[in-house]
Amino acid sequence: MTAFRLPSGGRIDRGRTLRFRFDGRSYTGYPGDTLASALLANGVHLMGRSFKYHRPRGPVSAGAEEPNALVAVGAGARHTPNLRATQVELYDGLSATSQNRWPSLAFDAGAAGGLLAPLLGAGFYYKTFMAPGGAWHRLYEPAIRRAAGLGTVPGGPDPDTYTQRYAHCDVLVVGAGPAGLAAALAASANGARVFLVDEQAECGGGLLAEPEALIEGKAAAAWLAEALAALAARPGVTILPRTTAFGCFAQNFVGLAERLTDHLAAPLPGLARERLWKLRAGRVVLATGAIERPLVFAANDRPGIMLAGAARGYLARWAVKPGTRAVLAVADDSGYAAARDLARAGVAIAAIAELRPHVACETFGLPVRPATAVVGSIGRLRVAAADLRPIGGDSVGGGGVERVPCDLLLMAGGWTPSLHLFSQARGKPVFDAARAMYLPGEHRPGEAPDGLASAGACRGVFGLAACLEDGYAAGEARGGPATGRRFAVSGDLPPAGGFEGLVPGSPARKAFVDFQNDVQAADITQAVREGFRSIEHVKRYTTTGMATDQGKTSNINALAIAAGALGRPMPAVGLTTFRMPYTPVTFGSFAGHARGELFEPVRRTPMHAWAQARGAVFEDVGQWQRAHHFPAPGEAAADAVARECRAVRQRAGLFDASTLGKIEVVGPDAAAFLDRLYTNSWARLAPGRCRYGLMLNEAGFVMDDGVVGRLAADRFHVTTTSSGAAAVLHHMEDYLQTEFSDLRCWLTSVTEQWAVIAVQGPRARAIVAPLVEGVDLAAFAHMSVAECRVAGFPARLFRVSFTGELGFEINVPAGHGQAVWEAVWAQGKAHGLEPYGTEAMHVLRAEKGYIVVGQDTDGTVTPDDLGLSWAIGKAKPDFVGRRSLTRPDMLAEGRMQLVGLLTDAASAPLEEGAQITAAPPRTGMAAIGHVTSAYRSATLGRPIALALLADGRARIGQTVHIPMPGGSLAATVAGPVFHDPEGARLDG
Amino acid sequence: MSRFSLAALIRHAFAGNTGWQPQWRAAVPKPAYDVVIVGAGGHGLATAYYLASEHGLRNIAVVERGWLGGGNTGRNTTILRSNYLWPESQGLYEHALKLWEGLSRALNYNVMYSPRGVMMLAHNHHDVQVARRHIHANRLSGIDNEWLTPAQAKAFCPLLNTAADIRYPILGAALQRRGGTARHDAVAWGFARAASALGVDIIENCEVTAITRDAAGAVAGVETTRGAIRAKRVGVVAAGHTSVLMAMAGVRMPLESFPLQALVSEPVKPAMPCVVMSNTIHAYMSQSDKGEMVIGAGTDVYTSYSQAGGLHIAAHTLEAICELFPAVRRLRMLRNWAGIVDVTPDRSPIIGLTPVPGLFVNCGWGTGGFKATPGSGHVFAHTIATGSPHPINAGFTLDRFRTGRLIDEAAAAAVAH
Amino acid sequence: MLLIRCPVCAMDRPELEFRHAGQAHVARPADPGAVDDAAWAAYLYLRDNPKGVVAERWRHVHGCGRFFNALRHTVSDRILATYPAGASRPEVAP
Amino acid sequence: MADLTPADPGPRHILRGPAGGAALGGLIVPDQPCRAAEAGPRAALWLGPDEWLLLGFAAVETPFAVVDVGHRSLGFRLAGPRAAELLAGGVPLDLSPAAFPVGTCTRTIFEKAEIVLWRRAEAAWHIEVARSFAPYLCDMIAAIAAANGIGGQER
Ligand SMILES: Cc1cc2nc3c(=O)[nH]c(=O)nc-3n(C[C@H](O)[C@H](O)[C@H](O)COP(=O)(O)OP(=O)(O)OC[C@H]3O[C@@H](n4cnc5c(N)ncnc54)[C@H](O)[C@@H]3O)c2cc1C
Ligand SMILES: NC(=O)c1ccc[n+]([C@@H]2O[C@H](COP(=O)([O-])OP(=O)(O)OC[C@H]3O[C@@H](n4cnc5c(N)ncnc54)[C@H](O)[C@@H]3O)[C@@H](O)[C@H]2O)c1
Ligand SMILES: Cc1cc2nc3c(=O)[nH]c(=O)nc-3n(C[C@H](O)[C@H](O)[C@H](O)COP(=O)(O)O)c2cc1C
Ligand SMILES: [Zn+2]
Repeated sequence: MTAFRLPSGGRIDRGRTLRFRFDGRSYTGYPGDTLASALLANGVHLMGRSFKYHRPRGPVSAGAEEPNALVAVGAGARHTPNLRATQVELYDGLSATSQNRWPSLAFDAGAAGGLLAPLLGAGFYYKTFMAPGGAWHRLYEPAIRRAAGLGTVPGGPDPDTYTQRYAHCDVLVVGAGPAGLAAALAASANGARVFLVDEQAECGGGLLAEPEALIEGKAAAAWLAEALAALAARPGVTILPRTTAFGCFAQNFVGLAERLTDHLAAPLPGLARERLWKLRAGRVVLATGAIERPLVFAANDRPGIMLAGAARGYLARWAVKPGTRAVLAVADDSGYAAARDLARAGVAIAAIAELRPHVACETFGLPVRPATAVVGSIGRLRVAAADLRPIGGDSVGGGGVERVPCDLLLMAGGWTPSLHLFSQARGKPVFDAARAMYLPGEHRPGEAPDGLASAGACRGVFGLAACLEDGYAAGEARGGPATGRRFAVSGDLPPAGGFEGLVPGSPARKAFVDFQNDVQAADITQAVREGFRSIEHVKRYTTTGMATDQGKTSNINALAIAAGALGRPMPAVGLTTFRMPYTPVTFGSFAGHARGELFEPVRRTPMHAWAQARGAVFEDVGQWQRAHHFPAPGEAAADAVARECRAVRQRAGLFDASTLGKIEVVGPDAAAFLDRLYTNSWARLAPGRCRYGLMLNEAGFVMDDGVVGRLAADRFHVTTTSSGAAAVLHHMEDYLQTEFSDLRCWLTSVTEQWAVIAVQGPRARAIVAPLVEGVDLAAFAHMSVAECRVAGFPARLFRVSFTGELGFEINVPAGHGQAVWEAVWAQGKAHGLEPYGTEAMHVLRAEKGYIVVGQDTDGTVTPDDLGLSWAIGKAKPDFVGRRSLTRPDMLAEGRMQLVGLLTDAASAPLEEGAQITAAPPRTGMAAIGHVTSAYRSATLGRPIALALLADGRARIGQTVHIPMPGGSLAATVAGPVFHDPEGARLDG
Repeated sequence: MSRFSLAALIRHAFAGNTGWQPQWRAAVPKPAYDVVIVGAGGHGLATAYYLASEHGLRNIAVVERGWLGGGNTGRNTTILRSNYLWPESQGLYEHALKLWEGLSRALNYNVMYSPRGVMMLAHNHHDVQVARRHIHANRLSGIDNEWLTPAQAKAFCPLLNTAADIRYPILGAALQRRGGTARHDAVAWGFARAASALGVDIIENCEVTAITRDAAGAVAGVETTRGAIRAKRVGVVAAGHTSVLMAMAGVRMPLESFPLQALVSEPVKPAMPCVVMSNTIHAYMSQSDKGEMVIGAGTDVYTSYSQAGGLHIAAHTLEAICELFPAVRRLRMLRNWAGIVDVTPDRSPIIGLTPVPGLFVNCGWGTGGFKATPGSGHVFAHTIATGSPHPINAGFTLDRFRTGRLIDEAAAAAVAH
Repeated sequence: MLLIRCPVCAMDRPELEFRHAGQAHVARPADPGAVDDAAWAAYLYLRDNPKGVVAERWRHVHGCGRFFNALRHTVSDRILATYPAGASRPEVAP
Repeated sequence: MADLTPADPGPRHILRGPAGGAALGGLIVPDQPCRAAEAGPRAALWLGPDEWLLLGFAAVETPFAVVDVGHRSLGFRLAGPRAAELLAGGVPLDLSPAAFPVGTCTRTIFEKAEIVLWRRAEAAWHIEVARSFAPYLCDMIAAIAAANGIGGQER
């Protein structure tokens, strides 16, 4: 047992000793310890360095509000920076290091910066480092960046997993102190679904540190155990310790972060490190307690200076004496509870400096000095003495200051109700002038926050009995009769009093308000002097409240000091905004399982496995994976693509087009509906025939395209682009449900119903014919569709071509895709059939001047720009997008038009996206267009390109210039169709 | 205005830092001004500054409903770049970037312009095409933008996961080296201080509640929570609130206001030397000088003025961040917030005249107007002072929505094929 | 994340199941060819964007698939009413 | 304690049109939102006011629009005392028996996959998921089970 551990008591398990390391040194502690309590038990107060001045710091609190004792735990990829030692649960083998110091915590070279502190006041960096130009980025910024920051980024990809869960309940109770426990007991009495969550390892809140109190005749700890057992026995109740309610959103949606394994030396393999709960509650009871305020006086930041309630907590919960000789600076009655408990544990109470002129509560015979302030401290890595000065005493000379030696200096500055979640839920805090504290405001029913109540210390109700009763009432079912349940309590010492702002008689320099960010009272007054009158400006200029603790201990003091400097009352200055998260939450738990293939679904076609076995190289197209090309062993990509293209042009190619979007449009008005959604006319398309359809958005720009086949008078099989599928269906449903709801037709997505096997090339018919039953292929003209059987399976056979060759697209039910594909493959062997991928498909279609929406169009392109005016049904009165086509700019000269570009046959293909100029390019010259598609055409033995070119059709035959990385190339403008312009090859 | 400098810092330090003067005057509204600017964000303050410094106007008020810089200027992820696609946008953002380069010295305020490089990732062929198109267009215009291979991207940002087997592997990146960041608050304060020194009245806690018009329909002034102010020229620079203000003058706008979220991690030692953006998987990250990872999330799907967004929006971004930077999974979110951004149908701003004589508007910056702050103020000041647009903002009219002459930066990156 | 009552499913459902679809009651001109450029631009682009109650369209895309309308307060994000597409805007106390 | 197994419900069709309340192959097409009607091997699941997923019908005789979607999705059965807990890892709906009683069916989402979820018994669920999303759904369910210590078959 270590020197500062009491021989008995506390909520630790003394049956087992845990070994741990801090900055390389070994120590011991017990299960139930936090890293902070264990280090304090070993006499270690120095645990960290502050952000700016690198001042030595020890824990000031025992919980989530801790600004100082930030450490890193673990190593390598599991290294976790910026953890509060007050919340790190001890386990055997834990290894922690201090941060923001070099070379060591005790001797930190960075602390030398403290000497320059007067130069480094609020906002100093805005006022200098401006010259010479660029010096900021090259010189000063790197230095400042190195000095700033706290811990370091983990050493590699996080090996741990994170999980998430949705949950729904009738009542969520946040905080399992007396108020929360009572609320949960009341809320669950009738079998309601109740969640009770607490961020700490153990439920109990304030009850965990009430050694003397009796509740209904039982010791507080015993009452707590019984209450928890009673709750656990109710089937509707879920109790989650180690769970922080970090965010409160509209309609009682609350984010909970549950820590599952960080406290374990060896977690079960696979088990998640954290669980993020996304909880929707009927009602929320906030019972989040209050946070004690430090007192702001000079040098109030040395190790060994802490909050009185924290010291009391260390004694009661971990049996740790945080020092041997204490001075207390008290402005609130609760300080006397701490003094009493410390004294009983054998800590000498050197003095109690009571800020208030009189003390109303019991003082247990301790040496109280009313109307006395602590105005300074001395010590190096640990407080050695406190400077006490009578208030109102002569501040100049007069010997007013008395230096009292101590190794522990406790601050009882009063309690700040925790309004974080209330305020996140858009509750309005109101200032209670009499008690000088912000409390949750009342709200009218129907206003945010609806169904959200606060209970206990977080709404300024102090005292155990009052908290229990307040909690119970808040938990009781709404609408039911209030039972007015009472709790008999004795022996607690409720807080009363408090102080905010700079302690009278203390200098403002080195009087820290925000410990972590090293914001002093003087910084705040300076900010006000510099014209930062809004508290939001003061926050940003000084960075007060912006550290990892988000000002839990500092905001009210900062506000009071700012208000004083402004000469305005606190409520007139106002609070800064509370934001999620209440305490920091790992990115990992927000991301949950979304990692690798679970980050975004990977969609694969029914023939994926075949392509994979065949060595295909895949590309991502939206969520889909598509075979890009099929290299033979050792074959370069470009060679594979050229080979695939030649196969299609000379024999036949096999292509997986399953990702195409497909929508079945059924109903008596199906043709009329398509008439309004596509530019084309559909009424006279005969069943069994297909047509290329062009879809515009209402602004007149090309949105999607695809072949539409008419299966019957009232049934169309519509295809869309692969990545446009969902958007097109949504667009169609929108018009069908809201604009054209008179039409009787219905839409069903069949994208995944049909696998699509394209067979393209002069031998396509010969390959397909033996497999097809029920269609006379000889009479099956280009742009036909038929329902038939292929390879024994029901199929929709399209005779269409996206390559310019004779072609078929065989749609078969997806489950048969692979079988049919293999049947075609077997048939094709004798004909030299080869599989081809998306790249060859792109080349082949570009040779024919067929566009790819999204590549040759970009959302600013009209049908006429693409030379597709023929696809517009001229006789139709209206279709989506039509009106926009007559807007002035759509008819203006100089629109970008789709053309072909021919460069020197021997040159490399142009780069897609390359710009086009009218004359040899110079920097600053205006572009007249850009290359949308560019390939090496194996068929033509030359590079080809498609481009959008201003007045392009009028420029056919002219020379244009394309600036490329290696210099500019000249190109001749041509029509967009490079191969077989007559379309002779479509018939094989 | 006394100058800021290292010497001044030292001088004041010796005097106990008690001699500092207000950075801008706390002005009270006068009954009339030559120009009233509504909205003391970066753009409004810059407009006032350039009206005073370049057009010689002195009788100018900037009225602000809250605290200056408290709108989107004070809540953005501070990414600066000029590598836009269309000539109009290039002109505007490059104009701004040139001004950023000398801004600290022009304002005598360190706005911490940090040209650390903005790297925009490509994850599929379509991204590559779009990135290349931008690079080509930029280079022709003399704007720096270059293509990086995955290995080069990794060298530029070692934290980045460029493994080939991740869900959306990085196929390359477009890098603008002159792109980077600047300190958001300093921009607002620096312009405010410089404008105030030139005599501009910056009036905080002064909400415009009505725009008054004379018998001919021209602007006559504004009514505010601190009284009526007469002015023949009023410039509305109110970002997310523009629709509300323009409605006061009877003008409907092609705008929708959405909450846009951002978040920061706890501070850590330098690990991210540059800015990384991925439009495809929705993640933007840089590291502030204080050490936080500054992360931009998406907008909510519905219009709102609540300055708070949904949990799933931030979570979605963090999924992408963890995928791109797997070592940050253990870092923790310190704070999350939202601003209200005004989005036009073509995602480009509107800077210019309105149907109401004397009423000018500068809005529609959506998710990306911080980078334009000095340039936007500069050309808008010209527009107000001369009554007609500067050549740089000539295309950014309200009328373009009637003619169809959109400047569609979003469509240029359209994903569809 | 909003909780939205789908008037068709008659259930409160999470926002994730829905897709927002812009301002409600923006009628497509019956004869688009007959309206001038300004009116057409207004139909395409001008939106109310009020700080207050907005009438907007949602689609329960991962549910019943229906488009419907909602009245929502854009400051509190409280949904005041949901009603079928085509129905006229109900009166609600803001 | 929660098992995911493939379930083959046989043929699938989408029925669209004003068919609510109509008699079809021995069952009444449910008119009430989010309800499934079952008769022997056949079921009709309400997906929307004019949309039903028909399971197990070899052929459908109706005057309305019918589309064969037999291969569009895959079916899974998830059963066991912790099945609902497992589902809560990805489904944002309240799946308590009170809010989602036996016989309820609806389209919803499981993280990034759209599914049709049908509660067939207190602890037995049927899930339909588009074919290409099935691996994602299965992997996600496995990951959630592992991370939460939810085993498969009770041993
Ligand atoms: C989360 C987030 C991240 C962003 N990230 C980037 C980024 O990385 N890079 C980038 O370039 N841009 C980014 N932006 C966009 C950028 O912040 C804005 O485009 C830009 O700051 C707008 O500046 P502003 O001066 O026009 O508006 P604001 O700064 O919003 O100023 C408008 C002012 O008008 C005031 N006002 C409103 N109504 C009234 C009234 N009735 N009377 C008086 N005053 C009124 C407001 O209070 C406000 O102060 C981001 C935005 C957000 C929200
Ligand atoms: N004597 C003293 O020093 C002193 C001072 C203040 C309060 N008290 C006493 O403490 C008790 C206050 O009771 P109470 O129930 O209102 O508060 P409490 O402090 O006992 O309990 C609040 C609980 O909420 C938890 N919590 C806070 N925010 C949370 C979050 N976001 N997510 C999850 N958990 C969160 C805390 O960990 C704590 O356990 C009373 O008995 C009061 O008299 C005593
Ligand atoms: C680039 C940038 C960095 C920020 N860094 C911090 C930070 O370190 N700590 C912090 O508390 N807030 C930080 N903030 C957030 C602000 O505190 C604040 O949330 C934001 O300005 C929005 O204001 P509001 O939350 O008061 O509405 C930062 C904001 C920005 C824009
Ligand atoms: Zn619905």
